[in-house]
Formats: sequence, structure tokens, C-alpha cells
Amino acid sequence: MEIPGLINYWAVVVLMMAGLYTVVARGNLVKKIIGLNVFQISVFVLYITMGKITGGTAPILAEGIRTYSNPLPHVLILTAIVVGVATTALGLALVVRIQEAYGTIEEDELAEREAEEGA
Amino acid sequence: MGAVLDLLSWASILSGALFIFIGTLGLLRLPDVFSRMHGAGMTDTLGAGLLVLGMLLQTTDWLVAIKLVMIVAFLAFTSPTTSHALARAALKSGLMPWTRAGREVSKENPPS
Amino acid sequence: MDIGLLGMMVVSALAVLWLRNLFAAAMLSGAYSLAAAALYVVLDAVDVAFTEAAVGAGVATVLMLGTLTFTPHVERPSNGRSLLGLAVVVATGALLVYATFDMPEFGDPDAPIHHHVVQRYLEDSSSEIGLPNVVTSVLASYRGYDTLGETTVIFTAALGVLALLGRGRNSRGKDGK
Amino acid sequence: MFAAAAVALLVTMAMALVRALLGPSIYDRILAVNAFGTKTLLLIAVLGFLAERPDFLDIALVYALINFIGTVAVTKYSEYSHLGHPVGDDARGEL
Amino acid sequence: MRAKPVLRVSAKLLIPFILLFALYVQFHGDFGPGGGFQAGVIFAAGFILYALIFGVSNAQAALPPASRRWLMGGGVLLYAGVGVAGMLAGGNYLDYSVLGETPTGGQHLGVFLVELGVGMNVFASVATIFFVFAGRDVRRGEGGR
Amino acid sequence: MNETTLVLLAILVPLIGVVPIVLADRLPNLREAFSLITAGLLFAVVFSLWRLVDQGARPEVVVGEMLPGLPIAFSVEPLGMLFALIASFLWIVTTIYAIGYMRGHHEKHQTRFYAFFAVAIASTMGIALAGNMLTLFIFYEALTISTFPLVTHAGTEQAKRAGRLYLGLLLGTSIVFQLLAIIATWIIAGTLTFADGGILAGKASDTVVAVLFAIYVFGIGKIAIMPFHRWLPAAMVAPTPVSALLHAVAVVKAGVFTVVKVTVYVFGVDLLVGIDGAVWLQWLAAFTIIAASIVALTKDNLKARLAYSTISQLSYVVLATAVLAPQSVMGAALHIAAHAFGKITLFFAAGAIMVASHKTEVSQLAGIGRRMPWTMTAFAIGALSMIGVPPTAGFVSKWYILQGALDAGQIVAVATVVISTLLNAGYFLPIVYAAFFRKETADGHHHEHGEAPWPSVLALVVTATGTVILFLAPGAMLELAGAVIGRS
Amino acid sequence: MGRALSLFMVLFGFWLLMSGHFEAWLVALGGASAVLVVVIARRLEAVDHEGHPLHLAWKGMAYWLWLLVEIVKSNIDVARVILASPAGVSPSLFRVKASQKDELGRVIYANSITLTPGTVTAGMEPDGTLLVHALTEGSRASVESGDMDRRVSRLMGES
Amino acid sequence: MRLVEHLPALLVVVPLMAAPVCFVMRRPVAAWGISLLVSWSCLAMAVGLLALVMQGGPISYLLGGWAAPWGIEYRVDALDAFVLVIVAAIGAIVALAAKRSVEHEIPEERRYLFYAMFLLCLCGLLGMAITGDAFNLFVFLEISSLSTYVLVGLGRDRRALTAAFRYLVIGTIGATFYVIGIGLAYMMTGTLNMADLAVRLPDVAHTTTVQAALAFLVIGIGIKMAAFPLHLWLPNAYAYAPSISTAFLAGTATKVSVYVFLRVVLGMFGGTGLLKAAAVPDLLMVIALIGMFVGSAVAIWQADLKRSFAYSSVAQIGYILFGVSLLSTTGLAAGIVHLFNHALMKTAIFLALTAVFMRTGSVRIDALAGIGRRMPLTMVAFLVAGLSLIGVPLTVGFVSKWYLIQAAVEAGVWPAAVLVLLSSLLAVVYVWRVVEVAWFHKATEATMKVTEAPLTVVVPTWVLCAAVVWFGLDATGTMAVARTAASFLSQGIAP
Ligand code: NA
Ligand code: NA
Repeated sequence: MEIPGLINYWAVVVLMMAGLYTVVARGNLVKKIIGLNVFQISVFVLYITMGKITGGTAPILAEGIRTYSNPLPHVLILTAIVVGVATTALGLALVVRIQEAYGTIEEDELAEREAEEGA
Repeated sequence: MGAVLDLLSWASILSGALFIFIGTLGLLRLPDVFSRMHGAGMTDTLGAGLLVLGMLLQTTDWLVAIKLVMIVAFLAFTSPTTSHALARAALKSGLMPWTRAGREVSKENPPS
Repeated sequence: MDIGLLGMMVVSALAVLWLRNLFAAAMLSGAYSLAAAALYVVLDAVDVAFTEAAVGAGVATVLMLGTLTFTPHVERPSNGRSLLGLAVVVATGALLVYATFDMPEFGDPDAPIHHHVVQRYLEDSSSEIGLPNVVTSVLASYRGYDTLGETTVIFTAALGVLALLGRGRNSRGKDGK
Repeated sequence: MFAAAAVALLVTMAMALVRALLGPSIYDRILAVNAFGTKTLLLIAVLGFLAERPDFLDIALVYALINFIGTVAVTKYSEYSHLGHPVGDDARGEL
Repeated sequence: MRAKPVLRVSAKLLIPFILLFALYVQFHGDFGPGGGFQAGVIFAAGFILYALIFGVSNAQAALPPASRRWLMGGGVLLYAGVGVAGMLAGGNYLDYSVLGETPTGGQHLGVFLVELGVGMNVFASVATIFFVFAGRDVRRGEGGR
Repeated sequence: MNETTLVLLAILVPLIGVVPIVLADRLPNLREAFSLITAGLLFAVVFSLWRLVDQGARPEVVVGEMLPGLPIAFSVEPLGMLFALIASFLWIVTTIYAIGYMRGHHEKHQTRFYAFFAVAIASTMGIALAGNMLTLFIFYEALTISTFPLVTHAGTEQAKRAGRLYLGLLLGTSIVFQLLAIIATWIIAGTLTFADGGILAGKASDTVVAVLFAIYVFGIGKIAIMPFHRWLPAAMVAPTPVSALLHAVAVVKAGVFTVVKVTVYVFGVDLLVGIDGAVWLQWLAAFTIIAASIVALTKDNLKARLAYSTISQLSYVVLATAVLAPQSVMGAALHIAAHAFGKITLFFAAGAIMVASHKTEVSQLAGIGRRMPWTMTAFAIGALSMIGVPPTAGFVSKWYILQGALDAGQIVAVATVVISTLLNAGYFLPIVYAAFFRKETADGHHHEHGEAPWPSVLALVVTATGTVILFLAPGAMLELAGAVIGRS
Repeated sequence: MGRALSLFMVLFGFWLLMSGHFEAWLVALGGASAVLVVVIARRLEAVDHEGHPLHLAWKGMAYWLWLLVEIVKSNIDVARVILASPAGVSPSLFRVKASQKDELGRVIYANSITLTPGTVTAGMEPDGTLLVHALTEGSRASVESGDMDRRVSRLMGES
Repeated sequence: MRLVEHLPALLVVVPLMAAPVCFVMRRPVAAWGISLLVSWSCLAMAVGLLALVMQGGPISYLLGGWAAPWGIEYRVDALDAFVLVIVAAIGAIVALAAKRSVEHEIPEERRYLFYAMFLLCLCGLLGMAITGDAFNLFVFLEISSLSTYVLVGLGRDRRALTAAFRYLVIGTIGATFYVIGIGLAYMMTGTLNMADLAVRLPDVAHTTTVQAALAFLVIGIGIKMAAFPLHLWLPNAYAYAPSISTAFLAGTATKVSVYVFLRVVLGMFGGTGLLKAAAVPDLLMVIALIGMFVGSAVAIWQADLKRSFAYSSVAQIGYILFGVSLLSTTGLAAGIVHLFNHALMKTAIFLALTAVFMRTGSVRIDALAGIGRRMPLTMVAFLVAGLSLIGVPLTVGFVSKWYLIQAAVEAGVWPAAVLVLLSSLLAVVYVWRVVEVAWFHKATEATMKVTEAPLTVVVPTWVLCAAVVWFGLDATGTMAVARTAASFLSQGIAP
């Protein structure tokens, strides 16, 4: 495998790990959503990368073009992006409600307050 | 004719890129956010303008040409608005421009 | 080209994750969205780039700020914990690296992905659907059902936001629903 | 030549990104990201020429039209800590 | 409507172009990048810009909740309804070929309609989400509900 | 009425009886009348069925397929018939007794008591008449659950604890062991239908058969074999009629019945003999008999002493079965009947003493025989039957057990029976002696009393008489028990 | 109404220029789209002399050309400063009075200032006073000279 | 147009289209009426499909008329149809009970949204169960997930919000893992059609890419089905969601995820030989057994009964996975039939708790003191379902247990069989402590005045209880379906 190809996947790995780590380790709920976003974006890059053909162009048919990159991953990722936006919107709505209900969006403080109420 | 156009186009693109580069350099090297705005403004105006001009000269498709022109036109509308909003917000937030004298200039009493 | 963009994308994403000022993070997330859009263009995914552009520039930042209106915009430093989390993340990363060992080369025209289902889309869509943009053909027709689902997803999210945050019809204000 | 322009844009994007990372004020970051956006827009346009596919210009056009919405939102937020003012009848909060 | 002049003027100038561009994107997705989703988002972005500058209440007045509701629900129903139409015309669900005199004619019509449905729904959904966030009162304190 | 209808009626009559009982919630007389009528009807049904079986009929009824290949089915064979006869007869007596007891004691929730009693009887009928192991298991579990509200009738903390132990041990053993054994049997044998000579012969290795047998035995918690015996003493907290149900009519009897049934119709005596698969069980039963008897000696609480006596007596049946000699298996069947009549008499007596004199401890009973002569005479008869002295039923069953053990040369079993007989005498005879020949002690809180309410006395007189009759005229009982081992 | 019609024409033109497809179907869609946008813009109260400054169309051309030259010049100035000595700039914040009476004129003036690198309008007060940030003394002087102010006033027909 | 031919599409599209109608109408009662109508017609369609499939074998429906693998295919075999019936049946029953409970727990102005969400969730779950396309599954997974987050977050207790958020975060990670897995599989095969994937994956099974795909899929789906130790999102989500949401989700959501596991992991990768090579069955068995014990044990200690039975669900997923882990026809059939059985009994339990909550305002165990006599219908229903959870004969729980044990013994894993049985004793404890409180404890002041719940809630609960007994008495039908489904699945698994 050539280095350029690897780099794309490395980026995917880095984004994925960074996003996931933020989700797991950061206590701030907004940060978790951001982390989730980055995590999802790594998948977008993975798909789009696999659809590329060297020497190909965008899959919009035109005269005189032989090679098109694979449109199917594009279609899938369009859907995934929409899903990502939808999830983000919903997650943030929950964050707002949590802030209003608890006065904080830090996970450990939330845990403390919930512990006060009893399991 | 084609060669002349080509040359013009390359020159335009090159100088556009140059202005963009210098503007960005300003973004990096100028002392505070207000002065950096001027650097950024260069990119939006002459940098973008020249670059697009270069591309314009390369294309034969009038549809492409029109879209290029529109890009510049819209940039010309949004760029000053953005800068203005930004500068106003920065001032309102209490951020004071850096000055040669090194003294802080109060917003209420700017040197006039 | 793609390497540079990817690099910037990764850097800005990392910065977004790193910054404790969520307001600043929201801003920088604009940068990685931009880099991503450019990257998609480089990788020939223009429709995806277009979507990223519209969403990144028009919606994402605004949504994030809309949330920060209600929440503190500085993240409290957390006590550096979660070795387990780190282990999970490393394991996931390792798994993905493992996955790359046998992947087809980047851009390889002989990769299996380019030789099965997609061929019909590229070869026959102009006669079967008659639209130049193959992405649109696949999106709206061959896999139109996915897109119906996608529309429903957005619809669901909007309803969900309304259900969670919307002001009641009977409470004050003209709207919220 | 387009390739050179693209590379130059890439370099300046990186520079803008540096400013976005360095800050120091929030406004520096806004400015830098906005500048980053302009360069991306131009890069996408150049890429269209590079690939000889003018379809990409529509993407650049999107950015030209709506990139500044984010900036407006940010400045509004930084001034009023709220995106929606005026929510009711009060006239506060206009930009 | 006396927002700060610079932004006010720019917004008034730009918004019609943003909206029209959104419609352009909506109807040219067949030929180039773009389509219903992108168009819906851009269209909503126009309203978001308006709300940012002139206030949410003014924006809501221009785009009342009822119309948003109809657009949201109608968008989904339009898409799903095209599928049902395909069924009624003797094809499978979402088979557009049977909708026109020729299969490609049917496909064109079907794609056009479903993209329109997507656009309507996405526009209204995104606008609604924004309005809900931006229109919320900050003063709801802890334990609010 | 044909035999199929009778079999189904045997299960349905008590179930249907629940309806009028519950409906008559506010009318105690009517409710109890319904209970008695139902009990009487059931006995009539079972008796008719016995007449048919006596003439050689072996009715089989398949109700329906529950799991693919596994029907809910009934088939009547002598052992089950014997069990059904005893249980249905004793239900009548117990109901009569309960009417006196429950009223005398002013118990709450009497409707619930009669209703669940009826369900328990229905379950017992199901066990007795089950045609395959699955059906038996279903009714076995149904019996556990339907008796739970009876055991915990008092609703006190103590009752709750007893209920936990009851449910925990009975459900626990049946779910973990019995079910496992049944499913394994199904896989090995491909059938669960009871058959003469068993269904496992030649289907599995000796080890598997031995292990499976052990799992069965431990899975039948109702035999109260040690170490799964604790539920029985704990359940003494329940009203006396319930104790009668547990000890005599249904529950523990269902346990030992199941052991005999599994031994004879699932494994087949010959199969187990061939592999010495039950020797360990003899030892365990022997241990339980002796240990429980010794514990009984130490108990001053009368019902607790009776409870440990039951644990000991149940293991007689297990021991007799484990000897695997035809005579002793027959003895086991006989002992089910003998113990039922004897133990129910003892419990009725204990309950009557409690209702009439509010005395619960053995040490309080000095001289009570003069105040309650009927009761204590019956008690004496029951005690003799427990010890195995003529003219009581206990003698008959012990006789067959001993004979079988001697035939088979099982010295352990013989010794156990002998030793335990002495122990039985040791914990029963002093009570009888004190009741009739010692003076009432002046412990301060005794009061003037005579016999318990007449229904209670009537009931215990009937069962005591039954105990004697089974000795004097054991014909039917011997015939049925003999049929179990193929001798008629 | 005239403004609405004019806006329609502009938008329709915008559509045709972008579209490049002249099939009847798409042109009709373009027309419908433009109508829709005009209707919405009217609801948004964006179709007024600010939102659609039809009256400035012709004079605007000349002004734009002039501004273009100014932009080029100031770009070169600022570029020189950045390359020579970024630390050597002498920024200042100062007030300048916009002489236009119409707010639209002031906005055009303010934006023109911002468009020319070296100066940024950082505020506008109701009386027309602009708060301007300049990068160098030279750029400040060019604003204070009032040349641009006069040209904008002329554009607006106020002088 | 022959309606029967279009059943697969209509089953999903009808609730999908009903949701916007509810939303546009904005009338809570009308929304409820629509939900009721739609969910019952879905049930009718699902039953019809099951009948068709059992008679005539698998059905394929090409959406958009495009042949698979180019278009999206609906493929209905016995397993799909069975799961569809489960989901639709639970949806229908819950819709019946929803009105009063929703009136009790959801503010009036949000009720129509609740019903719209319910319909969307139903649509998503049905879509997941019916689709034959791996990516389309993701889309419907998200429809159901997003609506689920909302259905949870609408709970009255503020902890519902944090629970929903946590569910959203973990659920999204799970879904994203799924997408990664599908992406990797797609990369090596070029197809997204499940049947096509099953054909093509064996050829590339030796690649690390496909192996990693399997791992991502297993983890992703494992999260969604709350398999131990990936279950952390579930207890709070079930505990603090509105009662009726819990009743619906407990009976459907994890069930469908298990179905996805069967369909994707076994169906697609069964032929690759990777499952056994990667010790997936062994791993699954260990996880299943631990999950059974941990879930049941933790359930015992919960003061909040919804939480307690949520943990019980974790344990029950363990049972299902145990059956699956054996990979034999009996094991799979046991797992599949337990999907159905558990849906019945758990929904009945949560509906009973819904009724309790309506009357007492709490489902903490001490709030049930003495309630047995005050709400006899509700609590007896609870008892019946509880007995089934224990696995008492004549209930569906017994049937499940029977086949699980049978499968374990057939496979020769006796110790596992014993463990399964032992763990069901824990169910005795957590069910019986409720029985004790309800019938043995004295009524408190709070429960003194409590009366029986409205019939609209009690009747649906009893319908489920009747089903619990009915299918416990005669399991030949359900087992026939489960066996058909299982044998189809197990045929595809490479030795
Ligand atoms: Na498109
Ligand atoms: Na400027």
C-alpha cells in the first residue's frame, strides 16, 4: 500500500480515537457532542476515501470523461451526515434541558446531584 | 491572443496568490485583532479578485465565468459586513486596539 | 493536496477537542468543516462537499452557539482519569489499523468496491434515469428509500427538539412549536 | 499553475489555522476561521479548474453566500449571549 | 425593524439571493452537486440570517409555525406519497418509472418530487430547530420545567 | 361417564369449584358448603375412576401439545390412583376440619384459603394422574405456587420468611435440578411418557443414568430430604389445615410420589438395580431418617416435632424406593397412604389442641387427655402408626419395607428402620403418656376448655379411624400398591 | 410594486445566469422560484430602498469602478506595510462624520471604508458618526480626507 | 395493485406517513387514535406477512422496482416476519394502553409529539426488521434511535434527561461502529445487500479488513442490544422514561437489535467461518452467562422497580444470546422464541408498573406496600408475568427455558445449563420481593386510598398475560416459526 493511501486511513484513525476519547473521558456534555461529531466525521472520511479512484473525477456524467469515482459512498455519507446533524441537534436539545434541570452540564456534578436523589 | 491571455491569466493568478499570502502573513504577524483584520481584508478583496480574474481568463464557459464573478461580488458584500460586525463586537467586548504609544485607548474617548 | 487538507482537518479537530473554551471550540469546528469540504472535493465527492458546506456554514455553528446560550461556555477541567477510556480508544484504533492491512490501495481502480453494484449506476443510469448526476440518481432513485429514511431522520430530530425544548402552545409567546 | 495556486492557498490556509489556534482573543479566532473560509472557497474554485469540472463552483458559491452567517452568529452571541434577541417585544439585541 | 444599519442593509440585500440560490440548488441537483437537502439547509440559512439580525420574533412572524409544520409534515408526506403513487400506478413502492409515459420521464418526475419533499422538510425542520433554540428564554433556572 | 371425562373431571372439579367459592366471599356458610360439595364431588369422581381402574382400565388422555412432541397428557396407573384416592378423600376431611379450625381461630382471608386449597388439590390430582414427566412437572410447580399463599396465610414477618424458604427451596430445586433432569431425559430418551419398566433403559451409559437419578432426587424438594428439608419446619407457621395439606394430603406426598414414579416409570427398577444407582440414596435417606428423628426429639413445639417426624417418615419412602426390591417399593407406596392418614390425624390433633387450649408446646400437654379425650385418643392412634405398631396402617407399610429390605439383603435399610422405630417411639410415646397419665401443670395461663369445635373433632376421629381401618382391611390399598410392582 | 418587479427581474436573471439550462421546464421553475423569493422577501420587509436599491443602479457603476481602484491602491499599501515591518504599524481608532442623511448612504460609506484594506469601520452611531480603525497614519489620512464621503454623497444624490 | 404484494412496504410506510399526519394535526386525541389504528393495522399486516412466509417461503420486495443488489430490497423470511409480529404486537398493545398513561405523564401540549415519536419509533423498528440492505438498516436504526431518545427524555424525572443523553451518546457510538463495520465489509465486496454480502464475504474472509468489520459490527450491535457489559445505557433509560415508553421499548428495542445481530453477524458472516475462528460463540456465551447473573443480581438490589426490571432485561438478553451462542438450530430457536416470549412478559410487567405509577405516582418498591389488594387486577397480571420471568410452567418463560436448556444439554455444555437455571432463581428473588411488598406489607398512607388502574391500561396488560399463558400452554406455533427461522440461519453457518 502506498503512503498517501495510508495517510487517509491514519487520519481516520486519529480522528476516530480523538473523538471517541473525548466522548469517553471529557465530562462536559457539549464536549461529548463535539467529540461524537468528530468521531462520525472520521467515518465520513473513511467512506469517501474508499470511493476515490486515481484519475477519476466527480461522478457527474459529462462528455469525454472515462473514469468516475464511486458515487455510492457519497450517497451513503450524505445520509450519514444528515443523521449526524440530526443527532447533534437532539443531543444539544438534551444538553440545554439538562443545564436547566441541574444547573450544570459537567458529568461528575450531575452524578453527584443524582446520587443525592438516590439511585 | 491565446498566449497573451494565458500570460495575463497566470500573472493575475500569481499576484492574487501573492496578495493572499501577504494578507495572511499580516493575519499572523500584525499585533492585534483590529490590525489583523486589514490583512484578512486583503485576501477577500484584491487577493480573491485577482485569483478569480486569472481563472476567468482561462475559461471559455460563460456559465463558469458568471459564477466566478458572482463569487467575487458576494465576497465584496459579505466581507466588509463581517469585518464590521467583528470589529464592533470586539470593541464592545472591551478589547482595546493596540497602538504605537502602547497606551490603551478608551472607546469613549478615542483620539480624533 | 488531500494530505494537507487532512492534516488541517486533524489539527483543527484536535484543537476543537482540546480547547476548554467551548465558544472557541464552536468557532474552530467551522475550520474543520471547511477543511473537510475541501477534502471531499479533492476526493471527488462534490455532493458531500456541498452538504458539508451548507451544514457547516449554515447550521452547525449556529446550533452550537444556540446551546452555549444556555450553558457555561468554559469547560470545567476534569480530573485526568479514564484509563479504561484510553484503553477502549486505543483498542478501537488498533482494530482500525488492523483493518487497513488488507485494504485495497488508495485509489486503486481494481478495488472490489468499484466493480460490482456501482457499475450499473455509472453505466446505465443515464439510460435508466436520465440524469447526469449519478449521485442524485442513486440517492433519489436506486436508493431512494434510504433518502426517504434520511428525510424521516431529520423530521424526527426536529420533532424531538420540539418535544424537548419547544414552548407549549398554551404557554406564553407566539410560538415554539 | 492552478496546482501552484492551490498549493499556495493550502499554505495560507495553514497559516490562518495557526492564527485560529493561537488566538489569543476569541475575535482573533473568529477572524482567522473566517479567513480560512475565504481561502477554502477559493481553493474549491481552483480545484474545479484543476479537475476541469466547473461543478465545484456551486460549492464555492454556497460559501460566498452563507459563510458569514456563522460569523454573524458568533458576533451576535458574543454581544448578547443569545442568538434569538429580540425574542419578545423588546428591541434589545439587534445587530 | 431598525437593526444596526450595516448588517441590516447587507442582510436585506443578500437574503433574496440566498433564497434564490437555495431554489437553484433544489432544482439543479440533477445536473450538478446539490439537491433537496442542501437546498433546504441553505433556504433555512437565509431565515437564520434574518433571525440573527432582526430577531427571532420577526423571523417567526414571517414564517409562522403553522406553515413550518405543514412544510415539515408535507415534505415527508410528499416523498412517501410519491412512493404510494408508484404503487397505485402498478409499480413497487417508490418505483418512479410507472409515473410517466416513458420510464425515464417517470424517473425525472419522481426524482423531482421526492427532492422537493426533502427540500421542504429539511428547510422547515432546520428552521424549526433553530427557532426553538434561539427562541428559548435564558432565564429558565435550575430545576425549571 | 367414560374414563376420559373422569380423568379430566378429577382435575377440573376442584378448579371449577374455585369459582363459587370466590363468589361466595361474603357468605361464609355458603362458601364452606361449596368447598365441601366440591370435595365430595371430587372424591366421587376419583372413586368412580378407581372403580374403572380396578376393573383393569388404564385411561389415557392427551389434552394437547404444549411443546412440539411434548403433550400434556394423563394416564391412570395404580400408584397414581392410590395417591389420588388418598388426597381426594383427605380433602373432604380436611375441609370439615378447616371449617372448625378457621372459624375457631377467627382467621382472615378465609375465601382465599379455600380457593387456593382447591387449586392445590387440583394440582395434586394433576400430579397423581400425569401421563408424562412434563405434565407431572407442570402440576408439581403449580402445587408449589398455589400452596404459597396458604403457607404465608398469616401474613406476618415469620410467615413471609417461611414463604421465602418454601418457595426458594421448592422452586429452586425443581427449576435447577428437576427441570434439567427432565430435559436431559427428553434428549436421551426422546420421550417423557411414563412406561412400565422405564424409558431410559439402554439409552444412556450407567454413569449418566446414575447422575441423572441423583439430579432427579435432589430436584424433588418436596421430599424434604436433607439438606433441602428446611422449608417444612418453617412452614409450620401456617394454619393447621395447611399443615395437613402439606404433610399428609398433597405436598410432601407429591414429592415422594414423584420419586417413586420416576424410579419406577422413568428409570425402571431393573435399570437402577443393574447399576447400583440408588445405593447412595439409601445412605442419604437413612441419614435423614435418623437425623430428623433426633431433631424431633429435641423439639418442644408440637408442630415442629411433627414436622421433623414428617421429614423422617418421608425418607422412609425414599429409602424403601432406593432399596429397589419389589416388596419395598410396594411398601413405599403403602407408606404414602399410611403416613397420610397417621400424620393428618396428628396434625388435626395438634390443631385441635391449639384451638381449644391455646397450647403449642409438648411440655404443656400434661393431663390434657382428660379434657380432650377424643382428640388425644386419635393422637395416640396416629402416633402408633408413625411408630409402626399394630393395629395401625403404619405397621403394614413398615412390614413391607422391612420385608423388601431383608429380601434384598440391604442391611443398612433394615438397621435404619429398626433404629428409627425406637426413636419414633422415643418422641411420640412421652406425649401420649403425659397427656393421659400426668397431672396438668400449673403454669398459670391454662384455662378451662373441652374439645375443639365439633367439625375438627369429627375430622380427626375419621382419620384416626381410617388409620385403623387401613390396618384391618388393607385390601384395596394392597391391591393398588401391588399393581405398582406388577402384582395384582 | 415596481421594486418587487425589479427584484423579480434581477432574481430571474440571476437564475438564468447560474442555470445554463434553458429548457422550458427549468426556466418556468426559475420564474416560479423568483416569484416565491420576492413574496418571501416582501414578507421579510426586505424589498425597500435598502434591500433593493434600484435607484442607485447607474451611478453605482461609476462609484464601483472608483472604489476598485482605491481597493487596489490600499491593498498595495497594506501589503508593503506587512512585508516591511508588521511591528512598525501605527494603528489608531478615530471618529469620522458621515455626511449622508440616508442610512443607506452611510452604510455604503462604512462598507467602502472597510473594503479598502487599512481601514475598518468598527461602529456607527445614530447621528452618522463612524468609528474607524486604521492600520497606518496613511490609511487614516485617506479616510479623513473625506474624498470617499463626498463620492458616496454624490452617489446618493445628496450633493 | 394487489395489496398483499405490497405488504412489506406498507408495513413500514404506513407508520412513517402517519407520524407527519399526527404532527400536522396537533390534536392529542386524534394522534392517539391514529397511533392506535396504525399500530393495529401494522399488526394485521405483520401477521399476514408471517402467514405468507410460513406458507410460501421468503418474500422479496424490491423498493423502487430496482433489482437487488442495486436497489434496496426488503427480504422477509420467517425470522423477519416473526420479529415484525413481535414489534407490531407490542406496539399495538402499548398504543391501546397509551392514552391514559400519556395523559398522566406527558404535558398536554407535547402529547401529539409523543404519539408522532411513537409512530416513528415503530416505523424505525419495523424497518430494521424487514430490510435486506445493510445500510438501509442503519437509516432505520437511526429513526428508531432518535425517536427513542426523545421517548426516554420526555420522562418527568429530570434524570430522564441525563439518561436520554447517555443513551444518545452510547447509542450513536454503537450506530457509528455499525457503519464502520458495514463500510469495511462494503469496501471488500462492493455490495450492501445482505444476501449478496453473505455470498461474497466468504471469499474475502481471510482479509484483516473483513475481520475488523466483523469486530466493529459485533461491538456496535452489542451496544444497541445492551449485551453485557455494553448495557450501561439501558437501566436509567428504562427507569426514568415515561412509563409507557418503557413498556414499548422494553418489548421491542433490544429485541430488534438482537434480530440485527442474528441477521448481520450470523446471517452475513455465518458462511465465512470467521465466527468460530474468532471464538465469537465462546465469547458470546461467556458474556451471556455473566450478563444473566449480573443483570439478575443487580435487579435484586434496585429500589426503583422500573430500574430493577431494566436490569432484568439485561439478564434476559443474556438468555437470548446464550441460545444464539450455541449456534445450533435448537439454540437459535430457543433464542428466537425467547425474543417473542420476553417481549410479551416484559411489556406486561412494565404495563403493570405503568398502572401502578398512575395510581401511586411512584414505582419505588416501598410505594407498592399493600397494593396487592387495592389493585388486584394489575398486581395479579404483574404476578403472572413475573412467574413467566421465573420460568414457571404454563407460561412462555418456561418454554424459553426449556429450549435453552435443551440446547445447552444437546451441545453438551451441562455447566452452562446449570448456570442458566441457577440464574433464573435470581428472578424468583426480584419478582418475589415485589409480591411480598404488595401483599404482605401494610398499606401506607400513600397507598391506602389507591384504587385499581383504569381498564384501558389493565386490559392491555391482561391481553399480554393471556398471551403469556396461551403461548405457554401451546408453544407449538411459536416454536414452529422459531425453528424455521433458526434452521434457515444455522444452515448458513459454516462448520
Ligand atoms: Na444531488
Ligand atoms: Na478595510
